[in-house]
Amino acid sequence: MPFEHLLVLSFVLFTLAAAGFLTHKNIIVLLMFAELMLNAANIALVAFSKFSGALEPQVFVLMVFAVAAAEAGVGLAIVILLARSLKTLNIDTVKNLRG
Amino acid sequence: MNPEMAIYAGQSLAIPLTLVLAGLTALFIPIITRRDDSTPGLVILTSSLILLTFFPSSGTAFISMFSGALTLSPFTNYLWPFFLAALAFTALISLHARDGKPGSGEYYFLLSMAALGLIFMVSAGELLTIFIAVELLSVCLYALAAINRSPTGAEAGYKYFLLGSFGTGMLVMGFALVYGTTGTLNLDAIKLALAPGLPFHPLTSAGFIFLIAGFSFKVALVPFHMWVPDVYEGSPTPVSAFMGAAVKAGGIVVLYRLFAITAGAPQFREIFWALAVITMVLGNLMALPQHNLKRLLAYSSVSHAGYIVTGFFGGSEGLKAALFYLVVYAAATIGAFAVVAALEKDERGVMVKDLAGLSGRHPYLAAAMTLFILSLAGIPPLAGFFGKFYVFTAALRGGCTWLVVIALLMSAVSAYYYLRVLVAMYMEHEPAALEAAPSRAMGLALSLLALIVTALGIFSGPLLRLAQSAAIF
Amino acid sequence: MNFIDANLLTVIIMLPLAGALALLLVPKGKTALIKNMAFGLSAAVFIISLRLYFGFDETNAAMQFTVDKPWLPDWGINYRLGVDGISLLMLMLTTFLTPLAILASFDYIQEHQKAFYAGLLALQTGMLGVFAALDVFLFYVFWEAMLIPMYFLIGVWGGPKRIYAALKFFIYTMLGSVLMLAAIIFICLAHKEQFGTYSFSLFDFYRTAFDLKTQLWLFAAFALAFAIKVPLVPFHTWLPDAHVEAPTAGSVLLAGVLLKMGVYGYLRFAVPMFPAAAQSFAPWLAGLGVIGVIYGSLVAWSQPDMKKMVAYSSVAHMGVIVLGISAFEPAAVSGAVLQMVNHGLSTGALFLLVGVLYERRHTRMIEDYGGLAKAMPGFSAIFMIVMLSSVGLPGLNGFVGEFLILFGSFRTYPWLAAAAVLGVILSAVYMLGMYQRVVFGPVRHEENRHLPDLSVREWGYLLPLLAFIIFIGVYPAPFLRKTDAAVKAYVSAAARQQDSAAEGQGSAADSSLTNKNVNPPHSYKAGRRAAKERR
Amino acid sequence: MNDFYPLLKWIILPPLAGFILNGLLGRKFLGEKWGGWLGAAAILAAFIASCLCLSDLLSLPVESRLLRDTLFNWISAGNFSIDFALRFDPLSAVMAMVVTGVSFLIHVYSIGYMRGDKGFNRYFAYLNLFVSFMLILVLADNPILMFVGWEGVGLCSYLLIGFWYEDEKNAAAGKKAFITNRVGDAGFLIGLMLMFGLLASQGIFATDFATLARNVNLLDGKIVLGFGAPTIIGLLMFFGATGKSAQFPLYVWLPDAMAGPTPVSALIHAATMVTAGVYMLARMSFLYALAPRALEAVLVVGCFTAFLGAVIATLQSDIKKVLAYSTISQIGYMFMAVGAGSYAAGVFHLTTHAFFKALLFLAAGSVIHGMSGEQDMFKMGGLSKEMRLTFVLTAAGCLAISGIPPLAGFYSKDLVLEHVHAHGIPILWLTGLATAGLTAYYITRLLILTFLGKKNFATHAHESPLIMTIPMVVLAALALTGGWLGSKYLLTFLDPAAATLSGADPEAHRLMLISVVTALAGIASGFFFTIPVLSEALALKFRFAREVIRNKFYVDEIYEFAIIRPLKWTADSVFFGFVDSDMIDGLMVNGAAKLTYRAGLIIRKVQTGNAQLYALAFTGGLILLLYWIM
Repeated sequence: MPFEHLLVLSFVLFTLAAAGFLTHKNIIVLLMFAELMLNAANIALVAFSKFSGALEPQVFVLMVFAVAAAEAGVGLAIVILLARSLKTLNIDTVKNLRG
Repeated sequence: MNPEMAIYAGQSLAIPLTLVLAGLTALFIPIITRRDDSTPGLVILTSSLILLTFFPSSGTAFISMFSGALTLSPFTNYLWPFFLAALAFTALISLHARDGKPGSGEYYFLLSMAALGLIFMVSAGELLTIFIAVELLSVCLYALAAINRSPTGAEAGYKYFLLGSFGTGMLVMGFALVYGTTGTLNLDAIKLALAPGLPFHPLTSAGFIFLIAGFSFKVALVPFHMWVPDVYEGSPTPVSAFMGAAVKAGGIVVLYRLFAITAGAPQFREIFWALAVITMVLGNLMALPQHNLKRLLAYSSVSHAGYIVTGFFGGSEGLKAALFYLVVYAAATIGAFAVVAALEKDERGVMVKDLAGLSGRHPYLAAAMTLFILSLAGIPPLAGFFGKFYVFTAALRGGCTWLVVIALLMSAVSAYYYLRVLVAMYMEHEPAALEAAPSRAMGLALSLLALIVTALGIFSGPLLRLAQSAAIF
Repeated sequence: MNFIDANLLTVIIMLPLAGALALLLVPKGKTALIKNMAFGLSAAVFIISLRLYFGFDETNAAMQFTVDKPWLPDWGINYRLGVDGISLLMLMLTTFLTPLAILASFDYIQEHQKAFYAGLLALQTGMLGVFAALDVFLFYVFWEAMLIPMYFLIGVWGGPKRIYAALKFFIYTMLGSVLMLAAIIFICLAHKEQFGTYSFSLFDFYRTAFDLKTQLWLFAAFALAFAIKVPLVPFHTWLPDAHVEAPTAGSVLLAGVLLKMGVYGYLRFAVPMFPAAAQSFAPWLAGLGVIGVIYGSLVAWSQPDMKKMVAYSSVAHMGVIVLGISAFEPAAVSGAVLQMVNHGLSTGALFLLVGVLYERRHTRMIEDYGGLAKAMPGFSAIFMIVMLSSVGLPGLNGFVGEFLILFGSFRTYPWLAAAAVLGVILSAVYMLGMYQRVVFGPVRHEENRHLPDLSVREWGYLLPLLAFIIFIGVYPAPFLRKTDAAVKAYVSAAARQQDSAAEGQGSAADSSLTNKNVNPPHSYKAGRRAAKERR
Repeated sequence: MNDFYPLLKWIILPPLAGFILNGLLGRKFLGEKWGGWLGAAAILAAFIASCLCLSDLLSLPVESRLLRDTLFNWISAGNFSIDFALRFDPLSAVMAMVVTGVSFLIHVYSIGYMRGDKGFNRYFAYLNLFVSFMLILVLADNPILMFVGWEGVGLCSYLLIGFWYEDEKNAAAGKKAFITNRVGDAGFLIGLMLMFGLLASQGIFATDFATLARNVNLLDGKIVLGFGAPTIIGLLMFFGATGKSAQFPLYVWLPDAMAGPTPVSALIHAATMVTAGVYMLARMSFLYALAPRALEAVLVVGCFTAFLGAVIATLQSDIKKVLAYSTISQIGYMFMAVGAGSYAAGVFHLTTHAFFKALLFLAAGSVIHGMSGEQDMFKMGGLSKEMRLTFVLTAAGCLAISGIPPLAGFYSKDLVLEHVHAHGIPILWLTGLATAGLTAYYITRLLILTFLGKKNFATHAHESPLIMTIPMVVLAALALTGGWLGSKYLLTFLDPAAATLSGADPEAHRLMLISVVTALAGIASGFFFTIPVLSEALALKFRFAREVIRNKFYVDEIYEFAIIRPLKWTADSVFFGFVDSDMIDGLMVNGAAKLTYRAGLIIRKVQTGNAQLYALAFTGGLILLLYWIM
């Protein structure tokens, strides 16, 4: 697979993930789209790594994995807290702070 | 590396390590002692105070460590103490505030880890370090925002988290693109790779845009600011103070590095120009009709981000001014949030009209708040004015006349909402809605901050000289 | 004494502030001590300032009693102070009016007395600083800082609409001055470009040369800030609100001193810095001034509220003064400077008199009075003299200033000066009308029948004003002499014309304000020639 | 000539001291007993000082009759240097004598007239102040100092008209006088400004009269607004004079000014202040010499005013109002003289008028005093029996003003008419003549209604005390002899060169005869038309004309509706209501503020609280930036 194709895949995936983030309503789903965005970016990193042969991007990818995991951990905790206190996970209903 | 340098490097490295240790201590003490007291807070406070004494008065050395992942420089020598001081003040306020839940070790742990993230972020020499630091910071803040487990806290936390991870996605994409087109993660190398005078590769540009957007999000530049009011309002007040003062500073530093790297391309200057303008205009406009004091301060912090970005255009003078600004702005912001913390009953904070008659009941509290507010509004002889003056002077030197004119006009507009706070405190005499019993810790924090805000106004020279020595890249 | 003499200006400026801080330490309950301390302090400042007045060398056009200590050396910002004849009179006016204003507040202010007097003293420091600063940055700091105490004076101790008035005052003034700040920074940077060093020294600013277009912009930025402060029509609407709502002392200092800062700004900053731009703006300024005279007088005529009427009359009077300073004619400028003092005295006295009534009846409406001459003959007599001074009756101070302004500016702007004469006449219409309805006629309200006449304290703060109102009217020469050299320097600085812009740095350096050799006075012909060249 | 003549200031200082003493100490220390005499004594001192000055002046040769004294440098700034300098030449000598002399008599009279008034000391303080300002006006050596006196007497007039301030009407009359005068003063000031401005452009900065006279020809040939500069300056200054001297169109304040105490009317509004305009024109004669067209205007306005005043006087019922309009009319004569080029004749008439009009006013005051405040002539009548002395004195005054030889009025009025005739515009002379007839008529009417005929009141009138009648007697003596003395000495003293002109007109005797006949006709008609049956019939027949004249041609109303109301309306509704409140404050200031605030309100709506929207904004911003960069 040529390097450009990988890059395009990454961009397409990124865009789709972002679009999904912007359109879906369930907070858990949004969280997953956010992870998907990270992964799309990871693909780009990998693509560049493949192109240049350097290893740094791959390290970066690993770091992103780790970070994503930590983020998801904290994030899920917050979402659970939210679900417990507000009894909903629909993003349109959680808007007490505004204006 | 000569021995002196080695000692310096060792000392410097000891700081983050000590911070980690202090954080862990704070985390575990309540578990071990099973006591619900203010020990963790005091641990963080004392350790950050001790660390503050570590800094040599003039750190002029440039030391690159871990193959460029971390860089020690006069720059970090200026900002690290700043973050530590911010941490200390936040801890001090938290000791008073009920949000701080004296026993909650994890609160102070998270706080110190966030500070650690900031410390790494400003000393990063590589994109990767920046990324890790940002995530360390962000993850801690997500948790801090929701640490009270209250509905508003949860909402603030989820919003921050959701948007933050969205932003993280953007950031990683930006990192990927910048790396892919320049072939390096090292910031200095990236600057070298971008041949001056030549237009950027489109993907490079796109990568920087992603990065700028991502850090604009952290700094709260319009239109990436929208999480700020909600999160500041919903988070525990000391956390809001920390976010407003320290986190913003970290973001600004990274944003400045991005600015410096891309400065060769006129479009990027235009982008920063436009971001600064709309941030100042919209931030101030939206602050005008706010009634919730925390929210008002949140919008005010948005607009201040705009002022600081204005300073970018002044070259190293601008950086110096921005560094100065960060300190005085942080002092006033932490102070103002501290007053809120002293008065508030729940984490939604205090309405402006609740302040009515405060001057009668708590004259010192009101006086301190007056100083913070006037400093934020940029009225001489308080420090805020000098911050603005230096920043705008630098920007004018950079040739951004219109930017400065807009900034000045907007700061006059901002006087309206700042003054409304004073109006409520001094000129309205409705019966008291809020009773406060500021603790000794709070009193100490407020008096120190008030002193800083006043003294840095009339005697801005020393700090400015420090900032000058720091403003070298 | 040695210390005082060595740091005369600093002592005069900073003593009130130190006093304000000391006041804050006095226990709240000791109101008598607070009052006496505040009055004593301000009186001491006045007495010390007399040393300034009598030590001033009137033959010398250069700045005197100068202080120059580094403050923020990185930017060339120094603590530079000094006085010439113009600022001397303004300083004296300030130190003279403040104790009177404090004295007038003894009964008027019943709440938060400590804060009130501390605020007044802090305000005094701000005002004095504005007049003595020779560093443009320092000037700006004083200029803005002074807003804070005034804001509180209006907002805390003011009338029912005080919050609106205080906010309006603050934001309006600030909006005007932020652009001035931009201009100040711009000039400093240009100075750095031309001379290689940062400096905010006023004289370095004079030296800095600009092309005409830049000058116009910079002048506009300064002129706007000062026009709001003066205030020139149409930037005046904050004034009536602020005056009506402010407590008596606030109104006195606002009208007596703060408004002068606008004119002073033109004299000290806007015009000498940008002579060419000033020359092209001057007719507009003069025109706005004259519009202000007629407009202010007419609007004052339709005010039912005494304070508001006096406020609009200030608009009219300040219009005359602006006409005077924009004529660039020594007599007119001298008259304007003197008239600034006169207006401070007479309008200050008017506000004090309205305050006297307000303390008795708690209303400022003209309708609520009438026939006061019977119950309050002393008050009526003083009111009459002050009113006539405001109207510009010869023999009292108002006339001398107005006469010099009108006759002097007639040589430059015949039509405008003639129109201003009409405005001056209108002042009789509203002032006499007001006086008649308040003091003459039958007693319309029973409660006015037995109002007590002036108390000793009230005589105490009105008589000094009265003495100067008459003294300046009969023998203005000492005051005019004090300003003479400074005025000539101003006129010749304004006459620098485009020289500075055209010839650049070298020749502009011999700005007459820095030199002791003053150019011969700007003559009528030269003004005409300049006008022709402009065309 | 004597440039350092220190005695001069002693003419002004005594009244000033009197003012200060009476004003500050009066009520407490002097009281009625000393206050009045102190005031009178001050004026007497001034009178004596002027006599001494006069004798010194007379001892000088004719060509250099001038005494000067500079007290101090008053205003000095830029090119302006104005001294507080006094000047005593024949013109000011005559004025000073008249002012101090008549004032002294009236002060003495006032001691009786004002007896028992609560404001007794205040009255004398004001009166003394007036005299000192009047003397400053008269003795000033430059127009600016003259203006000080000019405005100062206006102030005193304001204070004295509104002396009984408790009546709103009196206070309003005072205000009207002051403001009307100020309107005139605007003209005066602008005229001065123009003159000084033009002279300064020629390098003349001194302002004293001598310098002005020497350099006034520099103005010749200068064109301002299509007129010669002297003409327009002259007109402007004359406008000022119409205010002070109650000439058309600014005469309206004088009738109202009768609200003041009657001695005040006699002093200020008949003998001295109102004639200041004439004096000023005479003082500035060097200017008017270059401005024949301005003089023409003076002549026409004076003539018109004289006639108008006389016509209105014929139908007034208030005794003081008759005298007020008579004063307006008589001052018209003085301006006619000046306009015809004979300043000496103008000042001559000024002098005689001061005598007889002061006499008439004091007599009227005596009547009012005797009638306990009644001023309506139709409520008097038959007073000749009860107030015999007053009647005789009034009759003397009436004859004097009517121009019956050899009384004072005859000499001066006849001289004026002679000059007008010599000037060569018949219609003006005829109008002057008609005015003379009317004058005789209305003054006779006054005399008859007040003193003769049926008694129209119930109470008892009483003759005034000696302290009031003696001054009147002195004035009457002056009114009887002043004309003759004046024509013999005064004219040559004032104007040595023109002294020969009098009687040079071959028609002089004929003219004299005509005017005497006219006066007699006027007196006869006065007797005729006051026959009740006849007057009622006439009143019915010419009802409309009568109403118009009785209402003074509605001039006050015209001013009210044409000037004051529109101006007030503009001030209230347009300037304050619309421009200030709505446009500037409402629309521009608060409008901008509100707009900003509204903008904030609208923009904050974007902040809906929906995190997804925030992400959308983030994305939108990002896309915009990307678009910008690409």
